[in-house]
Amino acid sequence: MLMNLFKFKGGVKPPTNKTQSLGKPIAQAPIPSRLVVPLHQSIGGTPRPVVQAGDKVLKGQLIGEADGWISAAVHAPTSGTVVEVAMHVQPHPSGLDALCVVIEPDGKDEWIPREPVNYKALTPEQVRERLQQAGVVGLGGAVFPTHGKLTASKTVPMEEMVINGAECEPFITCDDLLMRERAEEVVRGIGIFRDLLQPKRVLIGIEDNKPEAAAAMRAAVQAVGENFEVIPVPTLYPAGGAKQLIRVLTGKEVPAAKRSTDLGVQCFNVATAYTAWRAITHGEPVVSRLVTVTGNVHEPRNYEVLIGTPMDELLKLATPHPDTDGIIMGGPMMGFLVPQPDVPVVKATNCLIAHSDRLFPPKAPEMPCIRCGSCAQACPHELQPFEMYWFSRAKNFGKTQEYHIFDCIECGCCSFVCPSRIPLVQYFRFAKSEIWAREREKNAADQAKERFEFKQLREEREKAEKAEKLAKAAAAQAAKKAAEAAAAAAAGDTAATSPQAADAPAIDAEKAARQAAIQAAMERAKAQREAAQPKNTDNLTPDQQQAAAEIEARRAAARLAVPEAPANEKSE
Amino acid sequence: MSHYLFILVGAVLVNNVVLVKILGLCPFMGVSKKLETAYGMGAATTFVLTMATGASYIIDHYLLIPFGLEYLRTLSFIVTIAAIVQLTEMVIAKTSPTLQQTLGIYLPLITTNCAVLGVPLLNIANGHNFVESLLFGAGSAVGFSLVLILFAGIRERIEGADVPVHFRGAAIAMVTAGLMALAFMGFAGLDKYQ
Amino acid sequence: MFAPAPFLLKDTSVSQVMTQVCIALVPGIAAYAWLVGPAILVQLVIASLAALLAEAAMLRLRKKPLALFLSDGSAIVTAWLIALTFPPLAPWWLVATGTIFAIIVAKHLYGGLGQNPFNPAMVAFGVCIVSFPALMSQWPSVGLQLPLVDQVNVILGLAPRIDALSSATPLDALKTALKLDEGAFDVTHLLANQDIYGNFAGRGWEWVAVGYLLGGLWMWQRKLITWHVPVAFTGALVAVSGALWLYNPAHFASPLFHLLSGGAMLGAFFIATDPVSGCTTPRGKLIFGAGAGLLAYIIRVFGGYPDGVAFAVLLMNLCAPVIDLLTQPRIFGMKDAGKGGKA
Amino acid sequence: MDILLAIAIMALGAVVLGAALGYASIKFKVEGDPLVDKIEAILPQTQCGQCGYPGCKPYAEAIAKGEAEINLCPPGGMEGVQRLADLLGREVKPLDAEEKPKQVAIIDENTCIGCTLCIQACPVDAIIGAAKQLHVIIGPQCTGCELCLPPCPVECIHMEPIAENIDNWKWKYPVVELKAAPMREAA
Repeated sequence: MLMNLFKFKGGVKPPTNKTQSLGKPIAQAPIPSRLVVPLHQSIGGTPRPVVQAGDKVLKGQLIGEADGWISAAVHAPTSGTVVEVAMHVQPHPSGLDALCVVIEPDGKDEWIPREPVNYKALTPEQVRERLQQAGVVGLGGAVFPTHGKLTASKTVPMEEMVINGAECEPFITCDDLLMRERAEEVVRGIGIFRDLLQPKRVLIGIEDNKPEAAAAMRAAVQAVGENFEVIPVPTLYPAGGAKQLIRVLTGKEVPAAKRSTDLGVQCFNVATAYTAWRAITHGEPVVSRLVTVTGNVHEPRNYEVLIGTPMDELLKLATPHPDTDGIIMGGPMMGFLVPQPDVPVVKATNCLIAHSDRLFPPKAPEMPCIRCGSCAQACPHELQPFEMYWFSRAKNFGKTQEYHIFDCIECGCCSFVCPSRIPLVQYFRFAKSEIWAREREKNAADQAKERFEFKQLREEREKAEKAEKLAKAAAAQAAKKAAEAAAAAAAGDTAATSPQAADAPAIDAEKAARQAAIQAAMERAKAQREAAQPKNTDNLTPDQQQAAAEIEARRAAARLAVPEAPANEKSE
Repeated sequence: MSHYLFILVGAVLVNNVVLVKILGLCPFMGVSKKLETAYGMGAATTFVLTMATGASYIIDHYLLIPFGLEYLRTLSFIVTIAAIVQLTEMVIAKTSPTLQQTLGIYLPLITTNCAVLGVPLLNIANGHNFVESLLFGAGSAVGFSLVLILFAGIRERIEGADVPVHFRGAAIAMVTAGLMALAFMGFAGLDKYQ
Repeated sequence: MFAPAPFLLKDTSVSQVMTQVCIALVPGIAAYAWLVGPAILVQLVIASLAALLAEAAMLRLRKKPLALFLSDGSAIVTAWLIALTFPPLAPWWLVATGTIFAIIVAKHLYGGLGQNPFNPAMVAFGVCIVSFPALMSQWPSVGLQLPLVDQVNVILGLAPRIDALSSATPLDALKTALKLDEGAFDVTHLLANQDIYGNFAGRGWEWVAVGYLLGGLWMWQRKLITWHVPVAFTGALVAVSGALWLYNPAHFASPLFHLLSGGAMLGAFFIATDPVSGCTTPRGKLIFGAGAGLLAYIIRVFGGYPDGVAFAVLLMNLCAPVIDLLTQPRIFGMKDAGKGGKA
Repeated sequence: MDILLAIAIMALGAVVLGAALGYASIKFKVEGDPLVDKIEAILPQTQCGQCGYPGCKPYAEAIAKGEAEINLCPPGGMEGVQRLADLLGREVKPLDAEEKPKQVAIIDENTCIGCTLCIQACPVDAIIGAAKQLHVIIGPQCTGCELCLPPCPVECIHMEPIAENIDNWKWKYPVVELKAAPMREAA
């Protein structure tokens, strides 16, 4: 294949360690004793649980409903009973809890009725919605809801679609095996994306250390009769980063502040294409994924694993060595040690590496930076990590942003080459999350300011209204008196002067009108007084209303529980 | 021509007003924490100093000397400088309130910046003519701004350094200024080259 | 305990880097010891001891782990550079004072390794040449046959500093000669004196410079330094000296003379390339190197000191932070180079 | 005679310079104070009044005028002081109060009598409810200013620190490990 490849600057060549797990075909991991399915498995809104403890669920049944457009549904990975919907520790570096649906499998693995669809008969909107309903997210690790990436930019024509089969991280082989064994379905899935985005070219980038996968994909492309180009790219970490692969295949550079569609290019992982195909044409939502289990184990291998499988159960299949002291989720460059071994496999879990000091020797102590510039030469985004480190360390976050810290993709190349053993990426993550926290605080402050100013405005207005009301009342009082006096005078005069008598009804009418006006004013004032009572129940968002309703409900419950509570008094 | 060049180079580098003559240390230490402020201070001082040398030359030669009032030199120079500084402050207040706030007290204190008074007096002591005075003033001002900006650049970097606690802040700044002065000694003799 | 990614690391360390710098200095040192005199080896030991002592004392005072930082080799590199720039028969206390000043004031007051804005070795040189100009200008004439024991005695102050020791460097000698003779001799004539000026830039010294050049090229080949600073430094030096040489060959020495005399080669490859006190952006490095080369020439030819490399490097150290700020490279996804908020 | 001449010349100078300055003061007149906005942007907008000024804006104005210290804002914390110091080129001073973690107010549903006093006290309208009905605090909008605590007649409001969750979790500062301690990971 003759094609001009581009290069990205920087990059490193860590030992790949991929052969260990390539020896055997993909195996089906057995159904575990318990599945803990986190609801929040993609970027975007947290899905709302739609099952309760005790519910019977079937494989593929919806258990979490997408919340908003950028959010993806979550499904039961197998049939069984919902044990609880509760907080569990997440496979997340924080080690914090999040809402999970815990399912006890019944072992039958019984599917919901699956309806195969010919997607060509559907409109693009329908396809996107189906993908969302099926919980299809980017399986390369970023877990961005796929349907959200399938809309072309309105202004820029879609030129290239890049399919990421590079898999540059050491140890990980799940995409490699997927392409070897299920190439045809991957290619068909790519076809769906192609039909939605209508790019001029489809480029499948595969690192040149996976010739088998590339051959399989080429054969599949031929077999399906597509015109996708399978392109081997030089093995260089992080060639599998979306932006790097786009650069290598198309020469386009996507900056941090832009979407790739703005440049007429979009990138998908091969595994995403595969799940999209299964979801659309087989009606199977994403309930499992391929996971490489490797590292400090006897039998490294790739498994098809149900989402929610506890990691330690999965690791046992590969029989870890006794000195294993932790599990890395993801690759050795960007992964993290999971907080506890029984956290569940999620859609982002592409690899589990059994950690041991033998495999990953403990790091030498951190030395001060000597500004040698190795990191800047290794950085695929051409940043200057040593400067960002200098200011992150000093907590001078404004400066870190001047050095473009948000363009950092946290690939770890800088830490890899650092002679001072500085955990650079760690400093950048720290700085980024501090900046985000500040942003949140700033937003909260702006909102608070707005609300404060609104309240002040309202109070001003109420004060003005009150003053006006008082003035009106005083005026009314005076008018009334004047009217009474006038009436008395009129009554006295009626007898005396008959011509004026004709005026009397007029005066009476006038008086009546005035009184009516006063009455009305008083009514209004009363109404206003009532309105001025700090009620503050208007203009509530559904969330707030819901919160209030919940509190009311709890209150009702509390009242039931405590009958002697002064319920009557309140219920008036 | 080369005579003027030597005056200029001499004022900027060889006899740098801050690092060699040790004049104007107050703003040099005070407003060099941030590069941005240093740019502002440099610009303001350059303006004031150049204006002051010109104005003071005119005052000296056309008012004080003809009337034999040389003893009023210091007084009249200070008054002139104060007026120019006041003018500068108004302009800065109009154009950049943040700069005004960050320069803070140092902006009006340009009045008492010994470099600003020292340079006109040195002009007279050296018997410079008007063009020479202006060149010497501008050169000194550029020299002041140059070292102020470079110093601010270094201080911004030192900010993140693991300086021993007792040396943080002014102490390490003084050490740095000293080492800068050492570096500037390298220019010694350049203005005397034949 | 939390261990952050990446879990794989390249096999490299600060002490490895520093050791390689020391190895790269060896050809120059060998030539120095062979052609100029073995006393330099004694000076290297004195400077290293002083550096390690000062380093240890400061680390102890600052409550930092001694073994870790003493073994990083940075103090040794500083010490060696000091020893190599001082006159080889300078009294021991001068070398020790310079080294201790460099380690304490120029390095540790700023936080130690990696945080000093000025090159410590050049600070030592600057401080000593300003404070002890006479001692710092006494260079032994090359070819002087003085037994090593006597040389050591001179260094240790046990023997008198005889006149034969107090000649000048070829560079200084040329400058003085040109000044004194008021144009009676021209440069070519002066340089013909091979006893002082050797084949092209100073007897003995020219080969020491070639040794540094070899070491520097090796460092470049090992990717310890990039080409920018040495190329810009030598380029600027050649350009300015060449221009003036062409303009008046009777009054100005050739570029070759300037390249191989004084501290030009040591400066270009070992001192100006120090990443801590120098520039780090590619364009910044070019400006830094060119500036240092230019200033070195101006100071050594027109200024009041025998050589200008030390002051040139210190002056460029001053400018380095600002140069770096003004020469920020383009980042991935950005159209043009330059600073500016988010692209 | 000399002295008169001197006085005359100095007076002339004074008049000329005075005229120039007077003209400049009209020409470069500054309206308003844009600095206040910048200061206010740094303040946390809790409107809590702990600084002794009735809200964030008055405090910002006081700072801009140089009447107030920059270390009076406890919700802003040391970080806020630092940023104000940076903006204004003033010295950093230790906070004039104790720094507290961010909090939100919670109304005890069983004790609340629905008196609306807290609603009136809340500077940001973060409490909803009507007379004789239970009040609820809208968590995300509560600034933690504690102004609702004193008016409550039954003391049914208390402050709770905001819990850490996956969304607001922050990466920690990497520990600078200078001692040659073995770094072991526990699983």
